[in-house]
Parts: sequence; structure tokens; C-alpha cells
Amino acid sequence: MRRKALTPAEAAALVPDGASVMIGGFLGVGSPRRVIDALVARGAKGLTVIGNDTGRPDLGIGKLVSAGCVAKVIVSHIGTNPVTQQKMLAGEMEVDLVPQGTLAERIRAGGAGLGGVLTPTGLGTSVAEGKQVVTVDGRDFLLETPLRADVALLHCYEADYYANLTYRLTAQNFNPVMAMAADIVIAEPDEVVPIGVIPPDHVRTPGILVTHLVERPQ
Amino acid sequence: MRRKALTPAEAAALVPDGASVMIGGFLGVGSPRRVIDALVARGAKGLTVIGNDTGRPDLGIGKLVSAGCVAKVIVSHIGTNPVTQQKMLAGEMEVDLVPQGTLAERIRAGGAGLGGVLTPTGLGTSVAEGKQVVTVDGRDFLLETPLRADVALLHCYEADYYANLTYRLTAQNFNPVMAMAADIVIAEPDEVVPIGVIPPDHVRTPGILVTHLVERPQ
Amino acid sequence: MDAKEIIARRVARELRDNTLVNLGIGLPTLVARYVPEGMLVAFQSENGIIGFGARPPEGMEDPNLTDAGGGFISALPGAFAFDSATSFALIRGGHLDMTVLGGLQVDAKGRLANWKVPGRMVAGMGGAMDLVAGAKRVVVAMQHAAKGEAKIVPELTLPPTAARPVSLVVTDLAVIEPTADGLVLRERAPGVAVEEILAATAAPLILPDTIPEMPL
Amino acid sequence: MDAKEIIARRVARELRDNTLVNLGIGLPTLVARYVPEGMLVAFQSENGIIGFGARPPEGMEDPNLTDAGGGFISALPGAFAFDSATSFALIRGGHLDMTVLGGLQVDAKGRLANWKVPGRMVAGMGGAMDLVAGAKRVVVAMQHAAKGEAKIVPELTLPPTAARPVSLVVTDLAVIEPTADGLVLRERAPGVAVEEILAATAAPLILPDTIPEMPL
Repeated sequence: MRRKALTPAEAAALVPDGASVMIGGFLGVGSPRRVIDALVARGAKGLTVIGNDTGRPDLGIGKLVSAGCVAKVIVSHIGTNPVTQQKMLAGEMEVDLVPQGTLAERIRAGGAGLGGVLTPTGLGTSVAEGKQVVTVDGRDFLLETPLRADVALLHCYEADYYANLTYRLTAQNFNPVMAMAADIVIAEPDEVVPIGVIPPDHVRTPGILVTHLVERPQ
Repeated sequence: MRRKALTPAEAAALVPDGASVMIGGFLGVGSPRRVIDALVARGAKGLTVIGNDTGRPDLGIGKLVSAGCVAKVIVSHIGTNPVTQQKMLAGEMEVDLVPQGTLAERIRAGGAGLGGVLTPTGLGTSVAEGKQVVTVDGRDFLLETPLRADVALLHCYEADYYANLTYRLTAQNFNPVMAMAADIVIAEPDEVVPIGVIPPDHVRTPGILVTHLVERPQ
Repeated sequence: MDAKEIIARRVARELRDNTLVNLGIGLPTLVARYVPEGMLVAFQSENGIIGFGARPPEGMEDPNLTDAGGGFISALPGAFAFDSATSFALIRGGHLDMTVLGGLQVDAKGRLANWKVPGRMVAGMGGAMDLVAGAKRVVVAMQHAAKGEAKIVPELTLPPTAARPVSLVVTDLAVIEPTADGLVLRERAPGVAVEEILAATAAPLILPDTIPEMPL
Repeated sequence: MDAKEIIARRVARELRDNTLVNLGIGLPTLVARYVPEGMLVAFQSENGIIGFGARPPEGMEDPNLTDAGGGFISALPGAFAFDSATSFALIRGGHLDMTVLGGLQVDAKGRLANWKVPGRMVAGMGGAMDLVAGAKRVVVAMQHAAKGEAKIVPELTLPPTAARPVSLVVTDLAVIEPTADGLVLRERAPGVAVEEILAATAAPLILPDTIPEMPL
């Protein structure tokens, strides 16, 4: 489908208060900064944010945490954001910590129609609490279940007007798996190019997964 | 590691008789043709071949079947190769049929250190026989276990001398997942290029997974 | 118009704008010829491409660009090439709006059999089990009967492809919709009488008050 | 030579030619400075690159090319960039020859704690649990004691990172190897006496006949 590019504010308006939102990025690298800023500007409330980390107080997902937009995070790391720690200890925000590889697989499972995956990660730790242990060929594994969200907010390098996406170096991280695991998928590109310009082997996320495209930076 | 390129015959000599061998390709497209021919020339015996299909009698994995190199195949489709059908019905070759998506996930699990995946595919069919059914959020799934092999034989488009690989269009298919799921991984490129020529974002299989590189076609 | 063209033309009426569709090998691939004018449908070939087009002119084929049947194809602007794990993540994950598959049998519950005839022919399920498990809509495109034998039967006698019922069955005689109450006869092929359809069908059919001719 | 340099230099001695190695953020990243001359080690950063090099000159940084701590890096010839699912497939799948991680505690069974101090500091496990579960060798690089408190303890008092024991512990005082029989004191830091190490260690240590000084 050919897609008209939205402004960041128009994209932020598509994220309802209280929604579950996957946000790409690793310490802000590969996060959709303009849409995050627009969510802060809009005063979004009560979001459940799924991502790798909560960035820093002024970086990445941390901007949403600082602005009070977030009710809960599901992330692998919060050590770089003291605001997250404070809000967690004060009971103002729920924090669900998930091992990074397990987080990636749970999101992938959500997008790939799998009912779950078995991983050795987390066995013998607090991560295993309340989870089913499945034995395969004499080895124990944790059953980890799929994650999906109402909205995925992605950053990408190039997009064409079908919303075929490419990523760049370490800014790729969680974006491709999140593109498959949400009902509304919004991609914020650094550049928009004509259809047919990205070779089929270089596309990383096909446009059929992306419901909305944000305009290039002005 | 910098790798000296082998001849197809040298590569075929690395595949022991009786080995389990993953072979990339879909009806021969994306199969390592030169190494397959070298295995036939060597008179390999007793192989267990894991791949999408058994090609045609003179195409892809079918060449190995026709030459009597194969004791067992684990594939999703044999409908295009009457020789496979004959050998199966005559009890000369074992055929284990696996749904294509399940085959891809089982190989991926084998390479990704997962103990298995839960899939809805195959429920209520003969594929479910003898398998554990796991219920997640009220939905039933089949537990499918990982597949690994002694050797993976891949086709790729470009390789550099670290054995970083790229694939081309529909010749990609099973090659990238197989690259992660075998002890010996042999890649047969159409072209070999200097290290540093393939951009980091275009590499699809990193050289650290590939143990042996075959020379470009002469 | 021969039987295959009737089926392909009628299935093409099920296509919707801006959707992702997988066509099984054989008869279903013919559907691509009849995409309604002005409609944008992205076709997936499960061997690894979305956005493919017709076979290129003689001499311009690429051995690395084929469909799931091994035939040469072309890549349209905006195409996407991918590996098998991604292909079936798309299929199983519900990202496919529709799949069109061939069939050996469909039963009164709407279950499909299309990969094995015990003792005679074992094709293998290929991607069919994943497609039926994962696609939003599953349309079966098949001849109504084979060598005089009914293919729409009370209960499958061949191994099922999935427990999940298909969404619609399109044959050279009829359009039949599996429902919770049973198989409903929705449409007749041009010039075909309801009696003729009933005679060629082994499963019971529910007959609505009006059973129009197929639009083609 | 300060404590961190001792640790980094000694850990670097564990590197092997033609291997894939992951360095945790903080102290472990220093190891990359001491790769033995002529040795080819590919470093993985779990945020998505294999084959990265030092921070580029001022003004030549790329905001899309950073390490797992968010610092700017460069890409060496032959580098490979990838997504998080691939990154941890490599880690969990046993494709990583070695990982070097920081530690808060190691116990007599060789178990590591490094992600949480209940009531005080919750960093989160990030990739550490996957790294300990999946890497072929796990080397802990940490100060021997923190503010006078032993970090090598009989039993973890902090939440464990994994059930699996680590392969080696390198501190500013000693090299200690977890074995089935317990922790074995393998080496002393230059000028450090065995008694000094025992005094700074809360867990029992097995003392072989010879305990040489670390090669640095």
C-alpha cells in the first residue's frame, strides 16, 4: 500500500493513552526520537512500554519515563536511568525485567505466531519464578511466552512509500522483531525514497507490516 | 578468520559417510550445486539429508538421492521427485516429512540454543503424533524440538575471505538458518570478494559461523 | 471458459486491495492473472519473495529468482526477498490476508486434505500446514470432483492438512462456505443447476433461499 | 599498574586467535586494549555488531554506530551488523567462544551475581543471563573486594545471574577457577601473597602446590 507520510504529532495521536507500546532502540540508538518527543508533547498517559531499556532521563524511552507517560515498562535494563529506579522504588511505575535475549525471542514469537519458546536463560534465577520448566532430551528449559503490543514505534534508516524499511548498523536492534508484533506499526525514517529504489535483498522489514509512515526530518 | 577457498572436491571430502547434512535450497535454487556434484562424484554413502525438498531426480538434493548417497531425508516436500517416492515405497530410504515453517523453526532453534518452539502448525494431523501438546493462554500448540546436523552445505551469492555471506533473492531460503545449526559449515559462493567490500548491513551470515569456504566457479 | 479458468476467475473476486496473498503451486497460481484492474495485491511466494511478477522475457530469467514451483519470475518495484524462517513467521504470525490452496478433499467440517494419498502418492505438506494454520483466510481452489469421485465428502478419508476449517471452497461448479452449521452452497457456476452440484457432492450441503450464479 | 589494568591485562591472556568474544560494559571493555599482537579476535557487541573498533576521531562519530554502553565505535573491515534476535541467537546458540562480565559476587559453586542488589540497586540483567547461559567460556572480571567486603563468598547473598557456574574469575589479586571440588586459586597478582588473597576471600579456596604470579 502506498502510504502518505505523517507528521510526528499525527503519529503520536495514533497511540491511545493506556496502550501497550513497543519502542525500538538500545540506549536511545535506533529509537524513534521525533515520535517520542511528540508523545511527550501530547502528554500521553498510562503507557505500558516494551523495549530494551529505559535509556537515560533525557534519552530514548527515558524521556517518556521522565514526562510521566509510563505506567509500566517491560525491559532488560534500567541501570542507566535513575529516574526509573526512583519511580520503581516509589511505586509510581511497574518494572518487569526480562533477559535481553528472552525479550527478543518473546517479541519474535509474538510476531511469528509461536505459542512460546524454550530457553535455558534464567533457569535457577528469579526469572524462572512462576514459569513452566519443560525437559527436552534430558535438559531443562524455561517456557517463555509471546509478547505483542497495541502499537510498535520504530526507527529506521530508509523507507520507501510502501514503507519497506532498512536499518543502519547498531540502530537496528529490536526494531525488526517489533515490526511483526503489534497491531499498529509506525516507522520513523531518516530518509524516504521512491518505491523501487531499495533492492529486494536490502529491505529488512516489508511494508506490508507497517501501517503508518512518518515523514523524513524537516 | 581468513579462509583459503577449497575446491568442491576438497569440501566434499569434509562430509563423512553417514553424516547428517543440512543442504540449503528450494527445488535446487540456492543449493550448493558444485559441492553436491562433488559428493556424487566421491560416492558418498548413508547421508541423512535435511532440506526443504528432494528437488527433482537431476536437480538439487535429488542428485544425491538418485546417486544412492542418502539413507534418510528430513524434508517438507517430495512431490517433485518420483525417485524419492520409489525409494521410500521400496524401503530403501527413510522419509521424515516436516511442515516447511516447522522445519525452518526447528533448524533456527538448533542454531539459537532454544530447547524448542510451540507452533499451531500440525495440530490435528499426523504431524502431531508422539509430540507433546502445550497449552498457553488456553490455546494448544505442538512442542517442536531443535534440529542440528554434523555439516551444513550452503549456497551464497557473495563471500569475502572472512566468509561473510550475502544471498540473492529467492536463493536465500534455508541457507541462513542452516549456517547456525551445524558443526561444520561449508559455503559455496558465486563470487568471492575482498574483506571490507560487503557493507556490514548487507552481510546475512557472519564468517564466524562458516568453517569452510569453496572457491568461486572457475 | 475451462474449469481452471472458472475457478481462478472466481477466486480472484476474493482478492482485496492492499492485501498480502499467497498462491499455492498449480491451479492457485492462475489467480494472479485475474487481479481486478487498479487493485494492489502483494503476492508472497513462500520460497522467499513478496512482490513478484510474471516470468521475464526469454533470456532475461535469473536462476536465483523463482516461485515456489521453481518457475522463473520477476521482481516488481518495492519487492522484498527473505529467508524461510522469515517467510513462515509472516505466514504463521497472521500477516497473510489470504492463501489459496489446491485440495484433494474438503469435508463437512471444512477440513482440508491436500498432501498425501496413503499408499499411492505422498507429496509432503510443504508449506500447506503452516498456511492453513496461520493465514487469515484460507480459500481452497479445486475441481469439484476427480475422475467422477466426489472431493467434498462427509468426513475426510485422506490425512488432514490441519484441524482448522478453511474459509471458502471454490470449484468449477460451486462456491461453498464452511460454517458452524455445515457447508453452505453460496453460488453456482454459470449454467450449472443446484441438482448437478448436489449430485457431485458427497457431503450434505445447506441450501439458502437464493443461490446466485458466480460473478466471473 | 592500577587494579583495573591488572584485571584487563590478565583477562586478555585468555583470548585465543580466531574467536568471537563479547565484552560486558564497564571494566570488561578495557580488555580490548590488550589483545596480543598478531592475534585476530572478533568482538561482538550485543546491541548489534561483530567486528567493531575504537571510537572514531572527533567529528567522525556515527549516531547509528555505538557499543552496548552507548559509546561511539567504528566498524572494522568485514564487520557484520544485526538485530537483537540474531544477536542473542549467536549468544544462546553457543557461537560465542568467550564472554567477559563484571561481577558483584561469585560463590563457592562458581555462580555469578551481577544484576541486582535488593532494596538498593536494580540494574537489570540486560544480556548477562543469556551470556552466562550460552557462551562457551564465561570469565568474570571484577575487583576482588568492594569497600573492604569480600565479593567471593561461600553462598550468593545477591540474586544469581544463572545456575551455570562461570569458567574463571580474574581479580586485581588473583585468578580463581571454579571446579567441581570448589574454587581453586590458580594465580596471584604480582607481589600479592597467598595469605593476602585468603584474607580478602570469604569462600574457601583450594590451594595447589604452586600458585604462580599472573603473567600480564
